[in-house]
Amino acid sequence: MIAHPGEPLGPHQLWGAWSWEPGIVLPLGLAAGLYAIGLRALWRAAGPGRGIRKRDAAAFALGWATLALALLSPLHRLGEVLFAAHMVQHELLMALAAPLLVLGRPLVPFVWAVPPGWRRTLGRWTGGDRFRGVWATLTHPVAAWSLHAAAIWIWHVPSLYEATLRSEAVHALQHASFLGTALLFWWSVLEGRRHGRLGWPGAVIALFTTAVHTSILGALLTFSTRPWYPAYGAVSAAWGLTPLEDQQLAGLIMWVPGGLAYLVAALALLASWLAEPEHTPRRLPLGAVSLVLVGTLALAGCGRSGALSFEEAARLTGGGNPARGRLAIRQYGCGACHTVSGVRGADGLVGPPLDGIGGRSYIAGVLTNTPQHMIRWIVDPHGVDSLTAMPATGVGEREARDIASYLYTRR
Amino acid sequence: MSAVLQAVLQFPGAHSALKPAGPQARIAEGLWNSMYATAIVVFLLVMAALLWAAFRRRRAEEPAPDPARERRMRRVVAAAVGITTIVLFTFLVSDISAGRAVTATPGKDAIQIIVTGHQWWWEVQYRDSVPQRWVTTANEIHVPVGRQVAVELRSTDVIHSFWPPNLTGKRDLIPGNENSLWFQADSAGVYRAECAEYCGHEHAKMALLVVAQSPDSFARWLTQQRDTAHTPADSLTSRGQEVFLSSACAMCHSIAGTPAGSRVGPDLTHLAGRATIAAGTLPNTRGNLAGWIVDPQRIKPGARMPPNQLDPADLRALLAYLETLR
Amino acid sequence: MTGFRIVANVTELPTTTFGHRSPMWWGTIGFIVIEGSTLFICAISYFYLRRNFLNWPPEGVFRPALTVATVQAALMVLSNIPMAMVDRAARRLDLRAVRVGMVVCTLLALVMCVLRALEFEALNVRWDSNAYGTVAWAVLTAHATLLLLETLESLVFTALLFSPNLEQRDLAGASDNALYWYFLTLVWIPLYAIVFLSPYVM
Amino acid sequence: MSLTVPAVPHEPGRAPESAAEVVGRLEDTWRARPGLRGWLSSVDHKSIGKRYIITAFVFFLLGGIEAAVMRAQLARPENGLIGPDAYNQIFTMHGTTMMFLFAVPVMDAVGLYLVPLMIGGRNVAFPRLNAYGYWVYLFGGAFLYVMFFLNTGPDTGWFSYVPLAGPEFSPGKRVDVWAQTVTFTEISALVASVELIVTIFKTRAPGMTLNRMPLYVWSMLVQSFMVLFAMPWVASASMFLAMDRLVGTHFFNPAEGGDALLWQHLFWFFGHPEVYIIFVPALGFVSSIVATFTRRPVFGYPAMVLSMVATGFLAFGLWVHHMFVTGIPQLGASFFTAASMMIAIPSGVQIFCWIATIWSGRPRFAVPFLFVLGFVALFLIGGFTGVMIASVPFDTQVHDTFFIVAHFHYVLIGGAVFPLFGAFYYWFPKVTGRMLDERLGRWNFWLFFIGMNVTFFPMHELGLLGMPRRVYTYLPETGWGGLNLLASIGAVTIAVSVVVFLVNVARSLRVGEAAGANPWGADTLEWAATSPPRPYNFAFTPVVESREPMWQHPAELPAVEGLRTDVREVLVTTLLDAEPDSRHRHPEPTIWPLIAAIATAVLFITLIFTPWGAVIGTVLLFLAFVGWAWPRGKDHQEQLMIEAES
Repeated sequence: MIAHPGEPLGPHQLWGAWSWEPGIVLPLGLAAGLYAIGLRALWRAAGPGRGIRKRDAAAFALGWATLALALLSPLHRLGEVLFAAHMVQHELLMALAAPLLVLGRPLVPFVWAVPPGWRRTLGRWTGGDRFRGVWATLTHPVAAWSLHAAAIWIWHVPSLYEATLRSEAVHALQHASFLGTALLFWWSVLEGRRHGRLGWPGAVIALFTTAVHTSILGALLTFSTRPWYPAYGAVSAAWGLTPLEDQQLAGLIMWVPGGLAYLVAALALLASWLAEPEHTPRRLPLGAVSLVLVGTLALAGCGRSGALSFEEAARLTGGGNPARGRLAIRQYGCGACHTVSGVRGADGLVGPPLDGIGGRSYIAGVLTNTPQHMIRWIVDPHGVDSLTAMPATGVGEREARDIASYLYTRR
Repeated sequence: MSAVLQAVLQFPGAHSALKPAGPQARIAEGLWNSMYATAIVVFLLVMAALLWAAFRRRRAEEPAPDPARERRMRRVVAAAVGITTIVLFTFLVSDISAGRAVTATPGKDAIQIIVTGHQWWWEVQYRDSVPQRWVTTANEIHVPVGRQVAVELRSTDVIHSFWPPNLTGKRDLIPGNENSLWFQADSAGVYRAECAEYCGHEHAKMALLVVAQSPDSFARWLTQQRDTAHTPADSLTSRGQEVFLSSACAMCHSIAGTPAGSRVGPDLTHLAGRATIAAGTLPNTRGNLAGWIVDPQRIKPGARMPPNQLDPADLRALLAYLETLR
Repeated sequence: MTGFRIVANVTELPTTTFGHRSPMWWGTIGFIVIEGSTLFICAISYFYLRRNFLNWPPEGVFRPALTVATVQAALMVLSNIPMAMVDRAARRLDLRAVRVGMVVCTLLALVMCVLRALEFEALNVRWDSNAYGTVAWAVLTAHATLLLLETLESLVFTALLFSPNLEQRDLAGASDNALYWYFLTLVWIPLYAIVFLSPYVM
Repeated sequence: MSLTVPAVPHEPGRAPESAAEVVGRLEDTWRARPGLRGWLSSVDHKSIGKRYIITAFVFFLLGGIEAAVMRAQLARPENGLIGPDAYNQIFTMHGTTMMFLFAVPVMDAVGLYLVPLMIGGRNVAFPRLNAYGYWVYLFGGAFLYVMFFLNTGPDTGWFSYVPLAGPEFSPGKRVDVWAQTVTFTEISALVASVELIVTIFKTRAPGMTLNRMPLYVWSMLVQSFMVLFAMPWVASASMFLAMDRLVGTHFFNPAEGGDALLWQHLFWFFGHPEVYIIFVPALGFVSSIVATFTRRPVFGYPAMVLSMVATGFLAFGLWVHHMFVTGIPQLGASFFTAASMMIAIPSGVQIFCWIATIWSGRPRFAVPFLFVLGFVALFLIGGFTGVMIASVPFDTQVHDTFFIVAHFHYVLIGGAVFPLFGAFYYWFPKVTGRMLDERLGRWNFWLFFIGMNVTFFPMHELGLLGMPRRVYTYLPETGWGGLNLLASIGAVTIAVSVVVFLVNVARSLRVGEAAGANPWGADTLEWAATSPPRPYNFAFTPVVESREPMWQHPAELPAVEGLRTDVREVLVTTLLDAEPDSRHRHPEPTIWPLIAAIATAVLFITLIFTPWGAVIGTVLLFLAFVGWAWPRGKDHQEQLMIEAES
């Protein structure tokens, strides 16, 4: 990324000031390409809108466009001369592009974009303990929150911030750490809740506290009586702002629109959670009580509407035991590749997420979705589709029945 | 000065945000009028809806949770929220345009005044490139009509707030933070400004007069204020000056042209020219002045000025002297 | 009058739970939020008051000395290892290991208290010299108060572990104590950076 | 209480317990201790809640008397009833009392009483902490009033702006008293918020998922989170102020690089959410009352929850609009205005949802419902003026004038006290077992409603006519006399209405009609308990299958059995779905919270006079908490378990 070639940008040059840095353009293009290829492969295999929903893809497209806008458009060059513009760029990266990209669930298409052989290697590698340990640590809600907060606050230390204006490499590092920690943060907030780490109350609180501390940093900038980054002072006058006004505007952008982005996200999370229908009185999941009796963890989300109750699932699969199925999913390591709610550690992104599988029309893009097909697929995937990446894991018929019955209870 | 006095004595309206006499106050009043009218309309609509909802006649058997009706209600509520948002947005737009007009920076030829808040009076200073031409007065600002006045606001003790409602909104005087505002009087008159931020005991009695006059009379006033006090011309007033300089008065007050130079209390060089004493509390008459000198704590309990047990003759002389300070 | 129709029995539910299953854990989180906010406010005030000075620290004031504070910060981070062991031991109801671990941690806490006293000296400024000194002392004192309270709490809790009245559910307290310890020691790292390191970069 | 126990035992092989037996054993186990010591040792959320409510109401009356004195002084110009010294103390006491000793505590108090009942629990999550919170609050309030009667009442306003409140301009102990009182009440409010959050998260009845929680419980959850994040700011600020005054630090001293505006930022970062901390629980009252008296669930449950959460969120972004005249950056004005106006949207959502509920329900115009109708009218007015003062050019005119006094009394009295009175009438039967009189209630309502408007509506105009706040007198020539007299007459009307309320309460306690468990036919769980509830609330923990459990099962609630009855035990459930998760021991009554509160009081009060107070108080506090935490080892079952393990 070449941050500062030649003369400072003047107002008349603004619209021509696109930055076509290869260091930015190539990764951006690669990400878009991989996503598109992977999405095509995935949808061809699983059916359009399966695995990755259409709105997930739309979110990714929007997030990608925001990223491109922030990094390629004249905004980037403007950020070199105006702190406020730089702040807009950072807010676009952290509060808009990052959540949209996470909503796009890019890892799934990325994996699907590579050839099946690689995919298996990749699956083995990402399924390994070390990778999973690092990933779990980084996306732990407290860790992700702290990393993001640290990135935001530390980069605003005057000497560090001014270093970004002098050195391209430091500037690139700053953007990378903003975007990277933002992705972790939003992942822990938006995706983490599906994996039982952070329920929506935790997610709402993480968003609230982030809104507060970024607002306060914004307020500190707004109310300061002297510019923190004198390096901006030389040129901001050409844009009709004193250095102090420039800084106040930057602070306000971080404070008000930035803070509102977190508010909107929190409300949206809460709304989607509250929208779960409450029309029919639901019975207390006494199955859960009996499970608690044998000392297992409570089943989050059990009995939510849209999914089958344990009894119904058992009947449908001809006697499968969902509770045993849940244990089997863990034992056989299904979670290394698939995401299954209620199973600890089942947050793999290699294969499609299995929640709500009861509502899908096809299994593996090949079989119609019946319990018998599901069991057959679990026992012998290569017998169904010789090209599939899903390995035969040695699951027996009875266990497959249990697993299927558990999956049908997942919303 | 009797005109001023008269104006002060009839001051209903000399201290009202609803009788604007300057551009900023006019903008604020315009905002108020439009917001007030909107608020009344919305209030009546919502109350009508509430009362109708509560008291409408109901059929004997209405189905309680009817899904179709709930859907209709959802649409109505959403529409009402939408209208609320639009009204708020309109407010915001009008507020922003008003805000721009109000906060525009004063022009280069604006008169510069420094107002310093003290517990509980106002010090006013007109500066000049030549320090000898500086004018210091208290509790009274004179300004020419139709010209911008830029006021620098300072405080040496606690937070005060300068607020002439007919001319402009208020702004705090904060120790350690410099503030400023500007205003312009469009018509001649006397306007009152109260201290609007609670500043201790006598916060209630800390007012200031803004006297807007024609440019000519303002220029005359300013010239006159630059003079030092006249030397007493007769024995009574020179006795008065002696009393002033030898009693506690001189320890806090200054009178230009005499050895009294303390800045603790208001500058008295042109005391007799002011319309009020004790920061807008009393009209500046002989009786009030005498009462104030002898027992300020009865008039303004807690004020920094101590009571003065003066011999009646001395008091008379002092009053006579002070009345010469025009 | 409403009657009851029994639909389930909870006799077999456990009486000792750890982590987010235990109300006490949530209570600890609540107090962490409160105390974390207080520390955050001190840090904010530090930055806010910075604006009133040209130089930071102001002229005539030495920068803080780093040795003791750095040792302290390292000790705080490292102390999480024995504390995590206590946490795990409590969860597997290993009373012996909890006792040993808590004794070690309490001793560490006492050492930290001593180091904290030296840290005040290392600031090289008095609280009543100027606003810089005031706010640096404020950050340090706020954290020191929590450190002192946690030390006392660890002392009491360790003593309790040797009490004949100990009940199984009291072991959950070790886990809550560990949670608070993680907070207290890890939050010191940014505060250390602010009070001791930032005068070198701001 | 009638109990239906299944004929066939739920668990084969275990003898069925007769309901009467269970109740008998619960009565034994949960019985309150006798005598004064028993009273001082209580950890029952209901007895502590009642004490809390009564104490807060006493402070409401004291604050009201102060208001009456101020109105008497301002009734005519240059009135000589009281001088500036007394007036300044009284207006400071009025503000401090109403905000710190009445409004926040009373909302917490009602919550601490009702929330466990509403969620089908037996007590709050930390009963001893609850007792401690109450005692600290009582001591803080009592300390303030003792000092006030010793002529050492604070006199720098409930906001205590520096430098006026600093060591230089307020020597003596008056401001120290204020700062320590604030610290006391912060502690009790923070304790209550942790208490309520954990109670709501972990002790809900099985099946009461978060989206089946009554709206009132939601409101208390939001309020508690707001307290948790807002109160540390004022606690820190008051601590900074105390340090500036007692040990010569320079937080707010401009001469040494301190900053007077720092105080305002810290104070209003708390002070703005504070308003919503008072107002959000009132929204919960209104929702409860509206549902019961229109005989249908509140329309738009998700929208109601979202708007409460949004209000809670936004309240933290608006503090600057209290500082519009301090010379904020001009660039910021439109940002702040936009953010401030935005909070009107969630309020609008709620009002429209209530109107929709009323429209589609079958309203009964009992007194609680009247207070709700009055609330809507008054709150609308307060809301409108709130939107107006979000506009910077207009706010610079009315800031710190009687216009603002009018605005926030409409918001606080209309928005919070009216719902609170509605709540008194609504839940009084539950708390005491007796109904309040409807006829007196109507008098109470109409006198309050009329008095409120006569008092505060003219103040809008007074502000526009230039009358600043916090003035002890004004000159006759200002022309403010007439409107002030009118306002004072209104104040008398309000006082009469409060007397009517007191008469009503006194009369009902003696001869009121017996209420029964569910006199209003309401939908939430507290109405399943007897009136007044027994110390254990419910003989069996109810199971919830919908948002309106009492409407779903009016005769017979599903419930779980199996909690121990020989010791105090409560059921803990999971956070989101409220599935039964564990059984927890409930502490026995104990005197230690009171002792710890006394130690806390010694710490804060002696600190005013000597820095050694910190040492003495900390030692005492330490001893008190050791006594509190030390296990008494009563439960052999539990001890056997640990012996088996080790």
